[in-house]
Amino acid sequence: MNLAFSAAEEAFRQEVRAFLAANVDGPMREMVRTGMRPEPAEIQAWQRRMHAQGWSAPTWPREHGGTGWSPTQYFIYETEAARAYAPVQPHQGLELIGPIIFTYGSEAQKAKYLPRILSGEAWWCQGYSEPGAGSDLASLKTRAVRDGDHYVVNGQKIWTSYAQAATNIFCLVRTEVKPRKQEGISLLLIDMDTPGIRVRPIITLDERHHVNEVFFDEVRVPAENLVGEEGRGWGYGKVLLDRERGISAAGALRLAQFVRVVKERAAAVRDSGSALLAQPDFRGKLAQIEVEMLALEGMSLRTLADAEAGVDSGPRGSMLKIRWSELVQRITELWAEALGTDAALMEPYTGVEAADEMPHAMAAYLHMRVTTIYGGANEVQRNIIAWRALGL
Amino acid sequence: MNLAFSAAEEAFRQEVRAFLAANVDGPMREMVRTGMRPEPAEIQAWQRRMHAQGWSAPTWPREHGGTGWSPTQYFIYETEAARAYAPVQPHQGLELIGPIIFTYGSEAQKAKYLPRILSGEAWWCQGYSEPGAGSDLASLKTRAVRDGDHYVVNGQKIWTSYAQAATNIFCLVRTEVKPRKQEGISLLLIDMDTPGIRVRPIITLDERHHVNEVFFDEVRVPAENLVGEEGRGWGYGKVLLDRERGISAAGALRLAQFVRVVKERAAAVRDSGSALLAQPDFRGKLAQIEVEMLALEGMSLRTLADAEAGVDSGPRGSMLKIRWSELVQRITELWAEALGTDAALMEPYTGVEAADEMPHAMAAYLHMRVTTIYGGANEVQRNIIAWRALGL
Amino acid sequence: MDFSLSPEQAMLRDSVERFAAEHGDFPAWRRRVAAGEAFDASAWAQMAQLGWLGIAVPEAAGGMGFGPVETMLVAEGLGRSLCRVPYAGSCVLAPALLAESDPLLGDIVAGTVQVAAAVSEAEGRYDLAHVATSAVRSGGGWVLDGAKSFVPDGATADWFIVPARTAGGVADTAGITLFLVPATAEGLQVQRHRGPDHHHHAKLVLRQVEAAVLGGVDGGLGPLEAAVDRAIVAHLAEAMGSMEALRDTTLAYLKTREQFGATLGSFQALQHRMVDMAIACEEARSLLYLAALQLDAPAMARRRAVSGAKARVGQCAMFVAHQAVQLHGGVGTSDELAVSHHLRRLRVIDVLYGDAAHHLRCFAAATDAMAA
Amino acid sequence: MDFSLSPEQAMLRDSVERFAAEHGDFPAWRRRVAAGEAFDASAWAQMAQLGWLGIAVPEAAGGMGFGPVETMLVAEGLGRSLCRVPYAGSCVLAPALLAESDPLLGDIVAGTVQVAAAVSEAEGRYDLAHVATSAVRSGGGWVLDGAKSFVPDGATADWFIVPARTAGGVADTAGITLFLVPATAEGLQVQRHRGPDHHHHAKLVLRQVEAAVLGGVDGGLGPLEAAVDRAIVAHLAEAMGSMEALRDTTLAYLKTREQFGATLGSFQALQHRMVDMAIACEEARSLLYLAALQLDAPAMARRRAVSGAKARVGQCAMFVAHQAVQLHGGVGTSDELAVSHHLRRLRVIDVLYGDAAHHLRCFAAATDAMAA
Repeated sequence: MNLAFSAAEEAFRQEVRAFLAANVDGPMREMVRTGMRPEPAEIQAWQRRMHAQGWSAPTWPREHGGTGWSPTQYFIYETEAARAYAPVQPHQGLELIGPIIFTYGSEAQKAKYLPRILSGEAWWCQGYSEPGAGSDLASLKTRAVRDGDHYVVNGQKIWTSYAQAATNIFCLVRTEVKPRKQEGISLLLIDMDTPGIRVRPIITLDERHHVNEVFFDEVRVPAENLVGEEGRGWGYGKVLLDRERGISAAGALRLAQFVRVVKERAAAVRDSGSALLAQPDFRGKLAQIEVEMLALEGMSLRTLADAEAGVDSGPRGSMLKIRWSELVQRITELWAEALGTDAALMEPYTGVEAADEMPHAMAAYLHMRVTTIYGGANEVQRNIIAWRALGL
Repeated sequence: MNLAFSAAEEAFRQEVRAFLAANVDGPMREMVRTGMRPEPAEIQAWQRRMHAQGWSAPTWPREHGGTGWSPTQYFIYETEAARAYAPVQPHQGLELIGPIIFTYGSEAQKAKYLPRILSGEAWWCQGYSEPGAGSDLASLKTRAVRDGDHYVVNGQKIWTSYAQAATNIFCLVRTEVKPRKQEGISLLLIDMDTPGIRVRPIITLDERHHVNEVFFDEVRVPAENLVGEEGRGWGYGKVLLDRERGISAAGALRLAQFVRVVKERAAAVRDSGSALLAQPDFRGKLAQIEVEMLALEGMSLRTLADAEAGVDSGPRGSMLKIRWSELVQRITELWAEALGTDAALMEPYTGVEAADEMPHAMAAYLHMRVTTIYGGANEVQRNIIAWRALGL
Repeated sequence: MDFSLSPEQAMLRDSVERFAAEHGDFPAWRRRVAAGEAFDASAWAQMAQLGWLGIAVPEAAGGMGFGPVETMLVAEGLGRSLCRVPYAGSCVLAPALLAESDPLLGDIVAGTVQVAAAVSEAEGRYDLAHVATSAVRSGGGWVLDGAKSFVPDGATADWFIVPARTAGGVADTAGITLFLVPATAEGLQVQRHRGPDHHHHAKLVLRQVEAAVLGGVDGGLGPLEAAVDRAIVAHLAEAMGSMEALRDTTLAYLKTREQFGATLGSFQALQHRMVDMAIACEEARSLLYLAALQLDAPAMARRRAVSGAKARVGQCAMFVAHQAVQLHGGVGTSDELAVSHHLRRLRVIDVLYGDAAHHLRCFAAATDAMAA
Repeated sequence: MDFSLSPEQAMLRDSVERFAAEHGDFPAWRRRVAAGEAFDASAWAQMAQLGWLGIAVPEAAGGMGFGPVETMLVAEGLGRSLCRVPYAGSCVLAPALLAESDPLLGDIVAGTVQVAAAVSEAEGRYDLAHVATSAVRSGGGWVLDGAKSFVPDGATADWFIVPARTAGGVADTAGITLFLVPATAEGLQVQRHRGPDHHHHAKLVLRQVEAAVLGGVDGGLGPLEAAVDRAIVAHLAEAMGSMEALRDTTLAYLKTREQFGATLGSFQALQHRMVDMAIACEEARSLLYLAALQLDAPAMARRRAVSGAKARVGQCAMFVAHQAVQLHGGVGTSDELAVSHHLRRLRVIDVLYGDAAHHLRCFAAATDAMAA
């Protein structure tokens, strides 16, 4: 047992640090630092830089154009990226559909889709959730009917992140009605410019437009866009499960940036003439969050080490998701609390501009409410742990 | 709407205050103040004083020997009793079986049992819980079989408070096996000196002997000791439900005494040379509990006012039980926290005596773990609210 | 001890319920917000017609001369229907400070004038006694210099109540004087902002602003605290209405929404969460009553009841709002349901006149002072 | 970065598991306690035989010369089986302070001598630097006067490590010297107590007690803090074993115990509680590893890791213990099941060398110091 990195790993860290110092420009840094989530165009711009560096896909194997990094290298990259306020990479293409394509897709699909994911040219969105389904994903109703060498898709998806900017969507659709609802589901890759697709924005708590409803009205999709076998789409998501653990483990590291911004703010905010950060009860609340983050970091490190050793880390992926989401909510709540009434000034419309962080703390706090809902609501995660890990 | 008391109520308060000042003696006051729970003999001694004053049964109607106080008078009495560190009265006789006897019992039962409950001569214990049943009370297995003018009882009860000191026990027993488990249950009044009863002590977390197992081996109980009708015993408990609300409401008031003792301790305990109570984070934790107690007090007042007005207060009885038990646990945890390592000195065996409060804080903290379990575990209370009040 | 409503109060409550049902039409609410309307003007006009803007105004000044209970009943309805009006500031706080003879009262009752309170400064955070804004005698009047950090509903105010220092050090409790400043005053900069609650708030910068004294010179803090406490209770009543709307909406959703072949409400973990929301509402209502009924009690008792309520109702409200969103799932985060807007309004109320941390400290100080 | 055990460590773990299974016989444990046995003497003797009492003792002094990981493995087994032995104090804390040449080390390894640390005073609560006990030179030696408020497992100790002030003010970090005092010393009063954990602890009163210096004069605080941190990590490992025993016992109980016609484990609210207990164990284990692996790091990094772990593992442990009792229901409060005794031991560990509130402050201070 030890927490040390090898000399090669330390050298790699220096390489990453140098790259980030040279490539994370000021405006991008400020955007990430203040908790603004970059727009797709900005993330794509970042992906082009990563691509130019040969780092388009830190979690992919080399044979598909990935870096082939070890989990520890990936951990080092993410630690440094968080420290440098680098933006995230296009998640949906790189982490959600890319690995399914290179695992289950045809050679033609690999050749057609993977390079554009790596380069950042393609922006994918995910057509899984439906209005009536919620966390019960498998009860989806969007139908795809085979008609010659096409599927004709009709139905509706919801909570589709950045569909408004997407070039492609991967969709779970029902190709056959079976008694077991997980059967008869197929996975289709659909160009967003196919006629019959309509995107309707949903504005969320944080007043931003990042999710959508996507309507499919007689959308004709070439049959060659079916991934794997018809009716077996539900199972293809499993390939993501193992990967996900390592990824959510690394994601936990990004929490540290919120602590930094809360501390900066609370040191500047005055309460009865002295710094808010100097108040024992405020510092205590922050310390409580920090120590729980340390535990999360430890859980992440163990998960990465397990991944490195090829050991199953059991339910720790779900546990990380639960704890990460609870903590990101608490730290952004504390950020908004630190700003006090300034956090309640969402949009200035006369007089001078609001201070930089004003709307961001409130928007971050409001936005983070969704983290205990998405990606399998925390209640569902607890069900999963109870069933799978505890045998209840 | 107002929080004022009438002149008559204020006069009553003075009367109560004078009685308590004259009757709560020093040793008793110290015992209650330091969180020691008095033993049955001490509670019985107190009940004799209350009886001499004509206040044996503050919650009973006059016709059965009670005071006939209004809920507000009862509230005033309890407030003053908490302030004066008066002990509680014998709960099981006065609040649990007495009202069942005067509601459903025969005239002979009333004449035989009620006077001795009022005077404090009788000490009752409750034979409801069984080892295999837990919160699922109705699945009890203790059998009573009619044999001439007796019932023959065989079985086992558990968690029987102060059975070792009791003169009588009221027992739910199964007189018939029915498909619906709540049917076929009867309520028997049994003298504890009946042959075939054996009491086995259970020592609990706080190292005290207040609960027991009670074994019944061919115990012959006169048939005249059956309350009401055979097989209908389950329903008789309902008479307690409405009463219980007012009682748990008043019980909430006794919490204040723990706050007082925590403050006294924390003012005396030094941390790095200054008083623990002066530390913002300790004071903050205490204030958080105090403000939640204020809410509980408000809930109690509203419940008493409802009782006074004859209005149903819905699920507030269960809510009071949940919140009271959660708070009594937190306040006794904080008491033990204030004492620090001194709380970990349970029993001195050489050298000088431990300070008065030492074992009491730890014992109180440990004892209070049971409050979220007994009287219907809090999980069961939440089920009840969900079903009955929310219609879920 | 009595928590029941008088027949007149019960009538008012029924009337408020009808008002809330009428103005609670949520699509219409969204259209007004989208159109940039700074407050719900038609609701405001109707409240004026009903006499509600004068509920806390003495009869001699054209109001109804009612007390905290009636104010609470109206504010609950505003919360339930998410009504965006400057009720607590203009109709509760300001009348508590204005002299009965002040002609402004008539305009407030008529709804033609809005008065907002500019009581906080950046350096003092939520401490009302922390007043650095200075007032200096000039000729027959006074001239103010300084800045105020947050004025609830200040964007549409015609007048501001501005505490300024006329004696003593920056955090002294004595030496604070209240002033009335018209929004059009020379040297006054009103920085207008929209809040997450779609109320329109403001910050003020005052440079050599001439102003008239409100009340006595140097002794303004006591009356200000009493007036702010009345506004706090009105906001807590608003929060109460909002919380109960969330509780009821969420319960209805759990009963109808199906997942995994059963209604959400059949899952025990969600049942218990819903129970905890219901308990939080009970706690909050109990504290609201205790605070409302002690607004005329001695200062320390009032402080303890109001600060205790402000701290804990805020905690209960945020719990209910967060869980309402959580139990609704994704749709709870969408701005197309009222759920998300209740959360946003409750989050703003939570910091108005001091957040839970601040009021917990005030509550502890008052508790200790009363025990001493 | 590696969290796996070496083959030797894995062997030790297996050996500890066998030991814990053997000494974890609970009826026998209760009989020893009822008989008033002050510690589990037979387990102690066997640990000596196995060489475990010397795990943290250098090979040159007759020990095994192992590090924090091996110490942790042994302590976990002690926690799992509720073994009442003075391991952390005598075999971890003391050897970290004793010179390699000190003959006491041999006795410690043999289990014939117990050394306890008397590091806290009533006025200082958990602050190791708060030392009022004085040491004055007298002839060739030193004489101590003062009192120590809590000595874990002190009732059976043969020697005490006693910090005393040789220079500076009462809370100064410099001017503290460590002394070795035999339990039989003239002027030493050992007040013995049984704790809720059935360990036998002590308080000390020292009146003109002659004592020998341990280490250097005036510079004792640094070594003491480092040694206490090692003891803390051993206690956290013990807590870890105890927590996992509770987790496993409770899970088994939920799977078998029936109520309302179904196993307890079929109720979703209880399932989720059980999941939270499992998560608490994962959190605690992660922090335990981070602390154990940083015991040799620079002081501030060590402080942050150890204090962070002490605070949070304590919280997790109390959550697990409370919920284990709650989910067992009435029987969880009875002294006839190990559940209640695990709770009692965990509650004592939670205050050993500082409670969560204290260590949260230390953690914050170390965090700020490292960022500065």
